[in-house]
Amino acid sequence: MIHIPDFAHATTVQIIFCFLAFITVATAFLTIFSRNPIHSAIYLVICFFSIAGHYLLLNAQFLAVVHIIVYSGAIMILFLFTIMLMNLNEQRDVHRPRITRLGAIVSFCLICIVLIAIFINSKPIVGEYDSTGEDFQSIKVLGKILLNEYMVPFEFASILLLVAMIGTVLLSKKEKLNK
Amino acid sequence: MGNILNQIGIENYIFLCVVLFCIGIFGVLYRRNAIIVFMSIEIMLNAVNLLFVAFSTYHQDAQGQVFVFFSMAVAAAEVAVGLAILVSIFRNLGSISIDNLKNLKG
Amino acid sequence: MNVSLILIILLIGAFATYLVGDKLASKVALFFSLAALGCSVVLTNHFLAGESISLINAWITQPKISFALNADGLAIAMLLLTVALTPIIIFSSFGNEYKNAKGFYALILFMAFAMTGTFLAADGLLYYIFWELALIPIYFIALIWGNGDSEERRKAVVKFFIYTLAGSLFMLVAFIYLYQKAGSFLIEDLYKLNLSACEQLWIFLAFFLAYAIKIPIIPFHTWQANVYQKAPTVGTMLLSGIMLKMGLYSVIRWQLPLAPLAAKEYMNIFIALGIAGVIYGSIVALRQKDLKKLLAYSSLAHVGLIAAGTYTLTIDGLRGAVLQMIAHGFVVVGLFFAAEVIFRRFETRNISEMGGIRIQSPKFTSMFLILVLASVALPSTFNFVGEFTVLYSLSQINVWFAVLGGTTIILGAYYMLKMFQHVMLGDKNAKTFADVTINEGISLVVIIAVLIFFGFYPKPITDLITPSLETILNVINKN
Amino acid sequence: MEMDTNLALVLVLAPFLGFLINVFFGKSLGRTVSGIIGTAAVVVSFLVTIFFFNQITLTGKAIQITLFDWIQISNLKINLGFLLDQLSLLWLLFVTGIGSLIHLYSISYMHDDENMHKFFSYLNLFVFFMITLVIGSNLLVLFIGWEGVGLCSYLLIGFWYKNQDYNDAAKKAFIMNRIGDLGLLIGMFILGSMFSTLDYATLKTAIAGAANLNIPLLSLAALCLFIGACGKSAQIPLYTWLPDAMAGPTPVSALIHAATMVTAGIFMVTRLNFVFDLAPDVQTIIAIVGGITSLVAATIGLVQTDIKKVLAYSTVSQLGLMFLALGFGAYEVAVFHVITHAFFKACLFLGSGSVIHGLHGEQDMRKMGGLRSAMPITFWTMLVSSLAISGVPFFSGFFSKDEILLTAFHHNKALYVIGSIASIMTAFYMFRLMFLTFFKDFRGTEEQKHHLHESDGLITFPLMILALLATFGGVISLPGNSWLNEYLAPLFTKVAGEEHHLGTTEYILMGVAVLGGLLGILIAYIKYFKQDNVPESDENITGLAKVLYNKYYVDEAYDVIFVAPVNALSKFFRDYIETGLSALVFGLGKVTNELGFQGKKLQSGSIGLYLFAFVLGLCAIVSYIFLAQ
Repeated sequence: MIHIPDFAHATTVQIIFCFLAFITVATAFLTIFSRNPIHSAIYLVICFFSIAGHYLLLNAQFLAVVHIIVYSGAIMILFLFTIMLMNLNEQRDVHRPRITRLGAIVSFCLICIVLIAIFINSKPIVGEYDSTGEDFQSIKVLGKILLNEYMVPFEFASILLLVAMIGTVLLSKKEKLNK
Repeated sequence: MGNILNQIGIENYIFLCVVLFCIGIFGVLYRRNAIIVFMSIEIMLNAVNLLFVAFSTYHQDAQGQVFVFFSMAVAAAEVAVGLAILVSIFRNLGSISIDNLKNLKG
Repeated sequence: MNVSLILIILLIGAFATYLVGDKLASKVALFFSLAALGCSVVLTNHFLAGESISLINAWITQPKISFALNADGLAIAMLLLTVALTPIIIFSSFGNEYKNAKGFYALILFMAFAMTGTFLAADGLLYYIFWELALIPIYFIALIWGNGDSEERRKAVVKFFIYTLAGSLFMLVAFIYLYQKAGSFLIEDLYKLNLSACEQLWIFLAFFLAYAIKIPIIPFHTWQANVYQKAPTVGTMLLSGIMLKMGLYSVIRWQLPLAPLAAKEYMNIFIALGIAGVIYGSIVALRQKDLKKLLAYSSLAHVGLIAAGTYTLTIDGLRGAVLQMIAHGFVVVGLFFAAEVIFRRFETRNISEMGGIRIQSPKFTSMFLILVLASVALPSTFNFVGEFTVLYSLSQINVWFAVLGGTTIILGAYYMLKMFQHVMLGDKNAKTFADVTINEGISLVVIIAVLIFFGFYPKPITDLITPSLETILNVINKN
Repeated sequence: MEMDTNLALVLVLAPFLGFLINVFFGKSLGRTVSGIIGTAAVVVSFLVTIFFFNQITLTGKAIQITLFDWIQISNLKINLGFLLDQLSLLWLLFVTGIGSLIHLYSISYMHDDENMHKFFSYLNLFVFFMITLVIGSNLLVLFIGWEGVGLCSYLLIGFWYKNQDYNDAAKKAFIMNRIGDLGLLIGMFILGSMFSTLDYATLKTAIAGAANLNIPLLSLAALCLFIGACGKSAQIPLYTWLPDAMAGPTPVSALIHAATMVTAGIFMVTRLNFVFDLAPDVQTIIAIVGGITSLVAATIGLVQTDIKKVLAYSTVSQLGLMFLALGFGAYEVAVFHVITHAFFKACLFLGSGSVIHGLHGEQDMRKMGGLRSAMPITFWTMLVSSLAISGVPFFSGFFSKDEILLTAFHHNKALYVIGSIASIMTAFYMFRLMFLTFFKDFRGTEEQKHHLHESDGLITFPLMILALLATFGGVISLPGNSWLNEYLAPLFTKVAGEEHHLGTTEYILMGVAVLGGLLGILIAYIKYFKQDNVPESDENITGLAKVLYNKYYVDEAYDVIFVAPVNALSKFFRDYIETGLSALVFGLGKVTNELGFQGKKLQSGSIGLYLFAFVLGLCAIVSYIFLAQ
């Protein structure tokens, strides 16, 4: 039931998927294991790009683009700025005690096993992947759905962003006000 | 146009996302640097997003993508506020190790 | 006219007592308690004439809680016990000076109010509220006006409070469960429930915990002796005379009819527990140095027998238990008061420091002796009627229960007479014992008169309680 | 009927009235007046009893009086009622009769006591309860009296309450009695549940009419009742209180511990003869207990030096003989001996009281002697009574004791031998008492000798009356022509005793008994008159005599076996179990406290830890939801 890719007869798509998946997981790990936060951030960017690749693979162009802009562009820049602002480097990061690390690894394995076990246990009925042939994820369609069905949440999202911005500004400024 | 999942299989996406999610959890537990913890959270969010998109394709339905869109908005807001908090913590404590954040004590 | 009148009188009395100030407080409290007594007697007459003096008012609709007061013979008997003892208790405290007397007497009346409510309540939650309400005044009475080292006292009283409260919470859980089943807290609705044996067992145990601590049945009695010792005598009288009876009364009114199957199934165990209390209490009482503690353990022995009587589930057992409750209420109040009379003169509760009272005050000695004899259930005192009936009912279950329970006759005589000998008899000691005052005499004589009158003629009380006990037995035996 | 009720109430309540008057006004009335009131109250009862007695000898019909319902129990209703039949009237006659005499005696005897009015009030109360005991129409009314006389006994033994030893004796008497009372109660419970009544009359008809009697249960009831009787009538193993009870004033010993209260057990057994008749095993036990008690008490009596203790053990011994008779179903014989015993034992006690009075409180026979000339009336009356108790022919004791031994001979030879030995011993120690007290020279102090005098008329008059009765009391039941047997016949289901034909065997046995009695007297004469022996002082007593003198160490044994363990248990409970339970409750609180304290540490504020907990919790929940099924 676990679909093991048959590399000998792998299609191009499958190869691409495997490649992207490998990059995603590897960079995610590297993000966590890098001593230097800057490196972590760089690896994370690569990770995000690979995820964007997945999106493209799934033919979700709009999301892929948005993802790159928001994550790789905005969020990662924020991260990098913060890191630089704090002047963090390897020396400042003290490793956690061994027991904590061991615990982290154990719980990582545990949750992995649990989640995968659930998935295997659930015996999913994966039939034929039907394709209606309809266009459901082009920018045009998404735009219609977003501005019709999801009008209100959409507006709320914008309010959320606004509030987040004000909050961020306030939080960052508070120190100065106190001085 | 055939469904791309015919070639990859939804299970593989599920596995990938589970692994990614677990890596995120691992990072949260493993590191004490708050910034890295944040990054781990982003990884987890992305794992979920990816799964949404995969299932969106599976169902041939745009809803999942819409949800991902919102979740990105929330993630952006979260990161902005979170980093701002980190910055102010750093200014007060001179460190962003989460071990120093013990004010939650009852 | 209905029984809520008595509650109102007592409550108003409590407030009035508090408002009139320290000087008049005791007199006002006595007045209101006597008013309540008079009112109760009038109401009892109405009841005996066939009028209904019960009351059912909707109170809270969601969840369905009613303000229901049910006055059947049993409740009226307990009501009369409460309102008869309250003035005696208040009157007996006239010889003492209390700081902040207005609060003290107001609390006594408030406690009488809560206890009366407990006896009358016919709605589970209302009953529970009154039940817990009764705990508050005694807590303060014992804590503020008690004797001995204040830190130890605080410890004992807080232990008592938490202990009884913790027990009661299980009862609340049981009530909530019953409410889920019946959709009402009204006692009639609860009686109609048909619960499975397993449910009944749990409910029985939940109630048992609450009552076993209150009564107390061993091994839940550890609060008792300490609190009796530390509380002011008035508090001890309220506790031992009336409040213990709340637990015993509740066994009859709530526990047995609500969980009859469990009661029948485990009858022997609970009777055995009661009887174990009799023997244990008597034996521990033998070697007590403190007069009040000795009386506390004797009380433990007596209520053990009463509890055993109630768990026999026979009409004799229940009737004997109720008679014994009333008799014990009077006699124990009398004995504690006698201990207080001695304390007023000797300033000690230590038995070994007493003695030689008989030479100085033969009158007091006679009264004390009568109380002692009533306590050991000499025939022709009220206690004998109750004890005989209870022991008879026990013998119907198993003769050995009667034999073991009957050891109270021997052991009771042993520790009470030993105590009497060392407290009263012997040659004059250094301390002077002034003769009893008229006030003290009146309290004691009233109690003795009640004990002896009903010892020969318990028929009025028997006739009053029997029909309602039969009704309860019918509920118990409905399955 | 109305008249009867009123008179019966007078009979019961006259002593009670006397009690009330003496309690409330005794002090202000003065000693003599309070004594007279007390005596008059009992005399009134006595007169009423004579009236009823006449009535019943004429009509032969028992009078049943019901006053009101008393205790209501599901299957039995208990009235407060009286039953005046042959047995109760007979008992009342000597209770009130001897009671009156002893009251009269006490006026003089107690005259110097500051609490005389109290003494009389207690005596009156005792008579009241004794009458209630006898007159009650059911077992529970009997029980009122039963416990009531126990109470009065307690009060009177401890009359001189300043002495804690006396109080101990009083307490002991009460508690020992209560052990018996528990037996009686249990017996009542069994009878009540078997026959749904405790009323004598209905009980009798119920037992007679019962088809399938549960004999083992009935036997158990009888045994329990007998335990009750043991307590009150001082039988083994509950007899030890009676000798100690001599701590009370002498009239009390005479009234309560010789003539009336201790016979209550015999009264009860006789009253319930229809129950005991159906339980032959229990009857055997009664006979054996009675026989052994009579022997054991007699042996102890042999060496006692306290004049009242001798009489006390003699009482226990005589009561044992009565139970011996009861055990053989010879109720009328036992009743006969109760009556004669009441006469001569009351006389003996009062006589000893007179001696003690004359010696200003001296009770040790070793310090008496030669009182014959100083106290002639006391001497003669006591001599007559001693002859009666020793079974010298034609005194009252001869007839009654002889009948008991005859009955025993017919049923059980071993018990006959035991009874006979006890009788010989009785004769010996009684005359030992007489010789030591009244003959030879006075052994007391000079001062006492100087004050020696005969007691006044109020003391000697009752003595003389009782001596007369002790001499001629036997006429009520002469062998072969027994008025008593006929009088009591309606009470018994069996043919009143097997009329012993006075054959050769009987005459031989009679002769043996007489010879035995004379032998006892002779030994006493040789030992204490001829050889002039005086019992050794306490520390010189050795060997068997020491064991006897210390009453077989029964008291000590009881202390070790019962009292000490109970006290130790009490101490153990108080010091360990109580504190343990208390600690348990506190422990619960402490555990809660500690849990909270430890739990507080978990809330360290460390986010890392929280996250761990979060992840593990997530694992647990997810796996519970998805994997548990």
